[in-house]
Amino acid sequence: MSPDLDYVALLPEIALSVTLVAVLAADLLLPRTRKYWVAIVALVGVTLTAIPLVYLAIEGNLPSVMVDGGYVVDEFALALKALFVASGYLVLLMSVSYIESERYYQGEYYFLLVASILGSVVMASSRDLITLFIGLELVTGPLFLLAGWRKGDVKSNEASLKFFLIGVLSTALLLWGMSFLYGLTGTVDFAGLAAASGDLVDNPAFVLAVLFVMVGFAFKVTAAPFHWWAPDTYEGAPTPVTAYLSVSSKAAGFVGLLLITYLALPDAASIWGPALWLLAVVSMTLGNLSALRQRNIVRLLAYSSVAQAGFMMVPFAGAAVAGSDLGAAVTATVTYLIIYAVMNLGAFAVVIAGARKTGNGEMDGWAGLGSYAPGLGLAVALFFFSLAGIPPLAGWFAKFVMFRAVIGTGNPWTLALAVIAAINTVIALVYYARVAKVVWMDPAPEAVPQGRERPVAASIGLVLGIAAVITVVLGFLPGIVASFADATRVIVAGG
Amino acid sequence: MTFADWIAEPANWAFLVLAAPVAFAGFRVVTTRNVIHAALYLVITLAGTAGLFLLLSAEFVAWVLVLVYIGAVIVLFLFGIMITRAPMGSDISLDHRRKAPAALVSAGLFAVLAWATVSAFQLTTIAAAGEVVPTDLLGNALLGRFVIPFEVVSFLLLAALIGGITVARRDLTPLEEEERRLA
Amino acid sequence: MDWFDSGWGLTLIVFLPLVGVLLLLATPKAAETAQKGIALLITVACFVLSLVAIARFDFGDSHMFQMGMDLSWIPAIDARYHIGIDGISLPLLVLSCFVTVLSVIYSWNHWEEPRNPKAFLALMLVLLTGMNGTFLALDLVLFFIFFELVLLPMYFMVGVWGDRTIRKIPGFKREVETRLYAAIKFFIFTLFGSAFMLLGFLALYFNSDGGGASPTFQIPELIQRSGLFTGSVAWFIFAALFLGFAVKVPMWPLHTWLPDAHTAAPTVGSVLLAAILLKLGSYGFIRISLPILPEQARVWAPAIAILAVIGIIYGSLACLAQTDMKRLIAFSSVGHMGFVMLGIATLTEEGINASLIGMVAHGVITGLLFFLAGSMSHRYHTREMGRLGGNLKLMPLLGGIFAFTAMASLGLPGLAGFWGEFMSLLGSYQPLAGLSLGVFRTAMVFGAIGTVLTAGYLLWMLQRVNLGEPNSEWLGRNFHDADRYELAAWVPLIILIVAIGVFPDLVFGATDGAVAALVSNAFGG
Amino acid sequence: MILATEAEHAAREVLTSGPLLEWAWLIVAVPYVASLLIVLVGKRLPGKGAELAVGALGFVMLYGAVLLYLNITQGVIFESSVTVAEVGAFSLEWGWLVDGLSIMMFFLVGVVGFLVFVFAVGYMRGDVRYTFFWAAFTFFAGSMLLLVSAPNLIQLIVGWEGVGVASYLLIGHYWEDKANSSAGMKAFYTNRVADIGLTIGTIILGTALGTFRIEEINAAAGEGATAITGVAFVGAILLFFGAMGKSAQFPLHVWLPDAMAGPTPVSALMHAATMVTAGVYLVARMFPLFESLAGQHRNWVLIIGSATALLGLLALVQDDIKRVLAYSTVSQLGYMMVALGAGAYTAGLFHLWTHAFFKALLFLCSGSVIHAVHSNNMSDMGGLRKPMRVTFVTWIIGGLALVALPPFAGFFSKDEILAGLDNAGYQSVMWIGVGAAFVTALYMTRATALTFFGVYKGHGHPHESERLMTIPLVILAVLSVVAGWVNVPGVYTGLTEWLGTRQVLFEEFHPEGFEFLPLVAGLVATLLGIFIGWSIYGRDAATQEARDRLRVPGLWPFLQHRLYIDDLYWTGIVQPIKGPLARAVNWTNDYVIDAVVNGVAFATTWLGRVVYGGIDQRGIDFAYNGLSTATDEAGGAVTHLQTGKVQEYAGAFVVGALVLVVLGFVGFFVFG
Amino acid sequence: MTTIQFVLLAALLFSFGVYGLLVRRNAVLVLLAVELMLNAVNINLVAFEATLRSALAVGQVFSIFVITVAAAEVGIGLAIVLMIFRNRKSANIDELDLLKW
Repeated sequence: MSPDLDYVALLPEIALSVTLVAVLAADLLLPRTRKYWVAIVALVGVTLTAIPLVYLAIEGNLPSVMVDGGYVVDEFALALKALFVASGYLVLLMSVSYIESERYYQGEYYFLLVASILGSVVMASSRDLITLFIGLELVTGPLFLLAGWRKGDVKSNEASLKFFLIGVLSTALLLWGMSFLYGLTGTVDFAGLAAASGDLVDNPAFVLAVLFVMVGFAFKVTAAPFHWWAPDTYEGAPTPVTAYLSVSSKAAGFVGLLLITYLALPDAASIWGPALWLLAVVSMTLGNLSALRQRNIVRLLAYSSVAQAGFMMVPFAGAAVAGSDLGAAVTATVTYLIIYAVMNLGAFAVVIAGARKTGNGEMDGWAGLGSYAPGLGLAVALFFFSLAGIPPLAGWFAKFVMFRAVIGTGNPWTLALAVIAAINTVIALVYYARVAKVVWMDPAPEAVPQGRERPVAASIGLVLGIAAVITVVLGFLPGIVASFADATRVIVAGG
Repeated sequence: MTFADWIAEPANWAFLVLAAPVAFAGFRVVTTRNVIHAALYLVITLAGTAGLFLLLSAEFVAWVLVLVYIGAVIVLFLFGIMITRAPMGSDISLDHRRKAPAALVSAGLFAVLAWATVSAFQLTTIAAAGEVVPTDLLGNALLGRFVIPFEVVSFLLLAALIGGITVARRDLTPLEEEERRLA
Repeated sequence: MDWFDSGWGLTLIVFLPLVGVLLLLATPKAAETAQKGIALLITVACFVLSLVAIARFDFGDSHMFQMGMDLSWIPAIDARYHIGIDGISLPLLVLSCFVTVLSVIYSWNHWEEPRNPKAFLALMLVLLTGMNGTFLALDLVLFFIFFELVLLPMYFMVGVWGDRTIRKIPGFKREVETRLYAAIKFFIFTLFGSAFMLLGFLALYFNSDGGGASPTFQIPELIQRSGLFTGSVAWFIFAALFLGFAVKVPMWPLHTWLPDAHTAAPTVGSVLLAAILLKLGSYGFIRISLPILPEQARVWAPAIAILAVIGIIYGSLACLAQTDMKRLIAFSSVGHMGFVMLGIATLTEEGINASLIGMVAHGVITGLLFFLAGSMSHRYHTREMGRLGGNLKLMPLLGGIFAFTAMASLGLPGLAGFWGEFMSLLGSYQPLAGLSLGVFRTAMVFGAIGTVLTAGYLLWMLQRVNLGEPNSEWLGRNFHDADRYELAAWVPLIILIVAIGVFPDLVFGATDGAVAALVSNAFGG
Repeated sequence: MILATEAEHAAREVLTSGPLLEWAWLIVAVPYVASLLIVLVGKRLPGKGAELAVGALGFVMLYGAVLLYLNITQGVIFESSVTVAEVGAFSLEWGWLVDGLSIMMFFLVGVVGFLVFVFAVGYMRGDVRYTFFWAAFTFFAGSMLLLVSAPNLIQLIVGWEGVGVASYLLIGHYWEDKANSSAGMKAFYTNRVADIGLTIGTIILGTALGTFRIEEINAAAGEGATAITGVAFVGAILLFFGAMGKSAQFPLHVWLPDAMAGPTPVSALMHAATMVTAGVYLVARMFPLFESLAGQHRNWVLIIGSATALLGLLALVQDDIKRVLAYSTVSQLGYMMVALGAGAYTAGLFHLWTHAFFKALLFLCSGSVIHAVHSNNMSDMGGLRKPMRVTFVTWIIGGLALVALPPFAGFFSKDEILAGLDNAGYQSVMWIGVGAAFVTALYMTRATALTFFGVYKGHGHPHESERLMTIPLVILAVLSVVAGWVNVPGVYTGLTEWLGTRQVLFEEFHPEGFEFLPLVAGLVATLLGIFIGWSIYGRDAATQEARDRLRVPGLWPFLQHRLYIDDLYWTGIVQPIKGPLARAVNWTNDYVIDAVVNGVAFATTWLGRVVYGGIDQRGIDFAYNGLSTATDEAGGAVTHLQTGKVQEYAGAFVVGALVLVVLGFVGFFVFG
Repeated sequence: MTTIQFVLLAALLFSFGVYGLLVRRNAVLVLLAVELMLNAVNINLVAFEATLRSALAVGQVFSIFVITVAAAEVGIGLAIVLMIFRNRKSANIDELDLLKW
């Protein structure tokens, strides 16, 4: 019995796998002085992955359902794969100058990063618990190691260990929940779960299972109070890895969350809805309040990403609590995710470039950056205010769809969520604006930091350019991402 | 089902014989003050688990467990213990001083898990000494229905391997690197 | 001119400044003349286009949205690029283009530290896009975008070019630079309001689907469906919109960002803030709150009137305690906008017309006052009224214009400021039938008392700044009187102040028809 | 007794159109244009702008004279309006109204203004802000003309406030001294308070009738239209409140003495033809409104007017010659108001007319004196009758007109007022008027004695002013004599007719001849006043001792005086009046009314500080900032949850999961 | 045999694992505790499989995956521990608190 696979639909995964092997081979074959070719191989490989993605989007015979519905390539999956590949590409690009500048293991670095991308691409198509779990582990596993990639730096080590320990703890809880789901329904397929879960909502074990699964994904998306690892890890890890963690890895977590909730457990909305509501509120509030006090920019972005995770959960939580259309909520969340990915990657690219320019990762060290590096200063303003959701930068649309998803229901709890989110938007502005303030309004220090004359690396510049253009264009014409995300309504449950 | 009914079933005798050491060893893994002992207690737990798997007609999984865990993982652990020069003998400072909150948390966790379990699976029974799940069934499942995670997990292992080596190995000092380049 | 009438003219007015921004970004930093030239060219072009809009505007149909266009924009959320102009927005649009031109002229040789004309002018142009867009938008989402678009430029204007004195802030432990405190305060307050405003917009959208129609963000369409918004839902929607607009106006007690922002902002920033940005809020009330939620407008009107009157009295009293000239002018805005809001609260044709002319007048007058205050502090390097004095002696021309403008600001009949105050009092004597006469007539009396207080603080300011013998510290200093650029910026405003005062039809001619239609549609009056 | 009736009016062929009337707006426009031109190019002109100002006023005078002639010969009623905006139910209009009343005002402003302007050319020469003075002065006149030509209340307000702001500029002309600018502010401010009444009154009346047109309001009021009867009383009272401010009626008169801080020509114009007469004009203009509600409001007007008339007492204790005249003006305005309050329309306006001439004359004379001695204080004057003959003679003429001795102008108008009061049954008020006449005579005698008699006490050698200044004095002196002859009961009552040409007619009382009681009472009071005044001040006004004695009346040394009758007068009449009473009034004025006014100002400022410092900064702003600080502190607190210990994170993680699950259980299995 | 008995045993082991994770200072011992937890999940899966007897023996398949992943995790974990030990000469995880607040 040969497995029921559609190799055309699997082309993106195959392309990434080939890239993985090629990276490994290149790393083995190339002499130490030529290691930068590894980066090129990885970049080319990931770029080439776009070809089958585009092909499938245009010509593909979608949806393609494989292995008895365990693996589905539909428009939803394709959109998310594109997101993962694109953001992975940007992270790779960001890594080039960062990795080169210190004594890192380049070949292995790219290998692990591409492996993680592969994991997220697999997750997007997974339609059973096992594939989802394995995909998730492939996303996370390499990241445990990448977080500690600056081996000589104790902070990086610490980041790695904290990430790892909390990661396995959450894996254990997730698995416990999944095992119960299996034990209660006898199936791991989402379709099967969806069919069986309706009768189980009043079963304590089911409640427990659903909530444990939620906790597992809450860890991934850094939802409070399961976010503890994130600030420390973000701060300690190499910055491109942090960027990846805060974008792709978080997005993967959201994809998992959406798949489980929307496809597998739609009838259990009364269980996970309130839980998400709570997580959203706590994440927004705790993340924003904590971010207020941060002086380290990466750490600030870490807390910001906790808060953003809260915002992203709002549509889904709201729809679940109010019992309204979950599909619209999925669209909203995915829209938010896409916009967030662009602007957050931009923000991290700025952090890398700015840290190089100022020789400092603390906010105070960035004082007056705008006066001697106006382009970079502009980018700071652009991305941080976009994160704050200020029009006409793309972030407004993310916030807009979020509010739009919750305000229509008329449910008091949902409205409360909207109000809390609105207040949090305001709190968030304070710290985002503070970065812009430091960069543009504080006087530059007298002593000239070392890197001030150094130009921004071309690869970082490219990332900045791409992200900036997208941020501005999406700000004015958000219809683009809206139609992109709208395709996500077309989710095929598989099985 | 009363306790008498339950105890009357021979398989449950076997269960008790296996479960008691599993539980005890599990307890000792997290409480013993000797590092090496902890690893060895884990071996006992895993071995007992393998036995339970046999009891549950999961022959293949049982042997995988023995092979992978007792054969490989524990050895890995022992190496880890030795390399990190963890204190070999019994050592009080292995644990934090404030154990009570941790105990409370885990007790609470157990209570929750147990209550959920009891209320959900009160009446489900397992056919004693049921038919052993055939290995070819598992093989077909792994390479058919679950072929994709099966392939993907190989990347995970590869990544863990390569990444693990990279991370764990001792970096050359700049001096050594220079020597190496010259050689 | 078909292209103009079919919406491209107005589109050009909105987006030309952004083109200007791109051009500016392309210039080298040192080419200041080129930068100023670009900015002037663009703003003048916008102004000319707005004049063309006046010429093409059909005043007989001033209640209709004219010269607009309606294009698909974000289909996913039913948001459309829908713009158009009617008698209510026309004066404000022209005002915003006009004041920006003057601001560019004034900026020609007035730069606050750290200079950087390129960035400053670029921010100004972005601001212009935001302001024009807000006045033209007929889609709630589009309105929201433009409404918010002004935040960033103003934040940076205040924060970068603002006042660097270090102040002790009540409630704060540390002392901070005024500009930093003011910039973020402005930003937070406005964002707070607009976050709720957005919720209100969305709620409008979702409640607009009665009678088988699909929900919509289109303002004209929503006005048609105003009957759908009833009950407590509508109350909450109005409350949310109120928060958004009231912060911007600003209404008491949400006003505290305003004195700080005005005081800290660079001259041109203050001018634009006072002249245009504040109007976005009151415009929002007239364009959105009243016609779409007429039932709630009746419910809220007394509250708005009371707050407006508190603002009038309170702002005037606060002015009397100021030692900083700019801050005094800033607080005066609280009072003046109180009259504007009082006019709106009456829900009558007279009142709303009053608020519109009040907006224009306040824009022109207070804008000019800020120009003058800026020029003075530019010369004296202080705004402490205790140190000033005898300005009229040192700089007769500038002092004279200052005195004139202060007179205009206190609502001297015959000048622009009078109509807004008088007509809003008139409106509040006889508010819309059904509104509490007691509340509104009390409001009228207090408003009238407010006019006295207004005169009080403005004359007091004049006495301290303009009159008397110059302080000994200025002896022997050579102050140059108003220069060419300043006069070029100010004289048109002076002319406008007199022109509107003598011939209020300049504003009423456009607004009256539109307001009449609004009132009769919304309140059946 | 003649009743001016509609029939009688109809008998006259009233002129209602014609180019002269259609171009009458020039009367308003010319001064304004002149003012603007002076601002723009005045400094470059040879006369520094004075020629434009004088020319403009000359034009007004001529035009006014022509109109007056037309009015005398045929009567004129003309109204024209240009709509500048339609707002809701209202039209906003600019227009001009030409009828008996406004023509009288045009002429008054033109003549008095022209003469004062000519005087000022000499008086102000070499002033610091000569050109600006002319601009403001012309603007002042223009605004007054705008006010009196207004066919609607809004335009009236515009002119009204224009007058106010011009007075602010002119009173504070020497703003280098803070006291002067404060005086200007006080004037403007007090007027502004009164304007609340005017504004709200206008709003109420306008809203009730849907129009701001004065004649329509008057017509409605005259007919007793239902639309207006409900609000007419309140509206009229509010309008009167507005008038009280401009016309310096008690207790809003406080600004007027301080207004003497301005240059003397300003005082002259302000007290004669412009500004202070605006209130009287307003009441006269709206007379049908007031009249239709006779009784209700009359007492108000009468009480206020009487109180104001008695304020002349304050003139008795002033040293500043201009302040003496200022209080005199206050008192005379009281007269006019009383007349209007009693329904004696023509009498009130007649007094306005005569008063304009002689008060302008008196002020200009005082200006001439001040110009000569460089001081306002009578203690620096004395004996000036010799060096300043023209000034002295004209002053005496003006003074006689003021104290109302025949055949000077004031006599006729005052007599008509007293007669009107008597006729209308307000005898008590008439006696107050008589008392006021006595006081007037007293202080005028005092001022004359102290200024022109005795010995010169100032510095330098005063000499007569230049021609440019004395010629206007002479002309005004002539007018002060003849102005009263236009309405001599039983002889010629032209003024009654001129004033009678108006659109809305009403009935009023006109004495046919002199009536005995008012005539005699007035004359006796005046003569008594002069006699007593001269007895006290005249005889030895030269000596320091006398003034000392006068200043401390309680310490009058009995034996030093040969005439015991003096003592009798003094202790019996003068002392009670001059001493305790006057001082009481003065004290009340300084410590009660003025203190209230200043107190209000102070309290407002204080309130401002409280509002700003207490409520805004420490209350509202503090609350917002406190909120922000609290948020920040909360941020600090929650951030410290992040201890950095991974096992604590793990613990929190598990606890979080447990809490979630337990909440889930509770939610599901406790609350269902 | 009942399902409960196995799941309760698993719950017990899982709780022990959590306890170990929370109290152990030595990183390697923490990893041991983690293994205990993952093993508990395996017991669950196999027990459920025995109860349900699904067509594809999904429970067992799942447990094989879990075992594999656990092995990978241990590898990763030990690598990280070794790296830390190299830098700090100690494997006590409670000393790692450079990153906080």
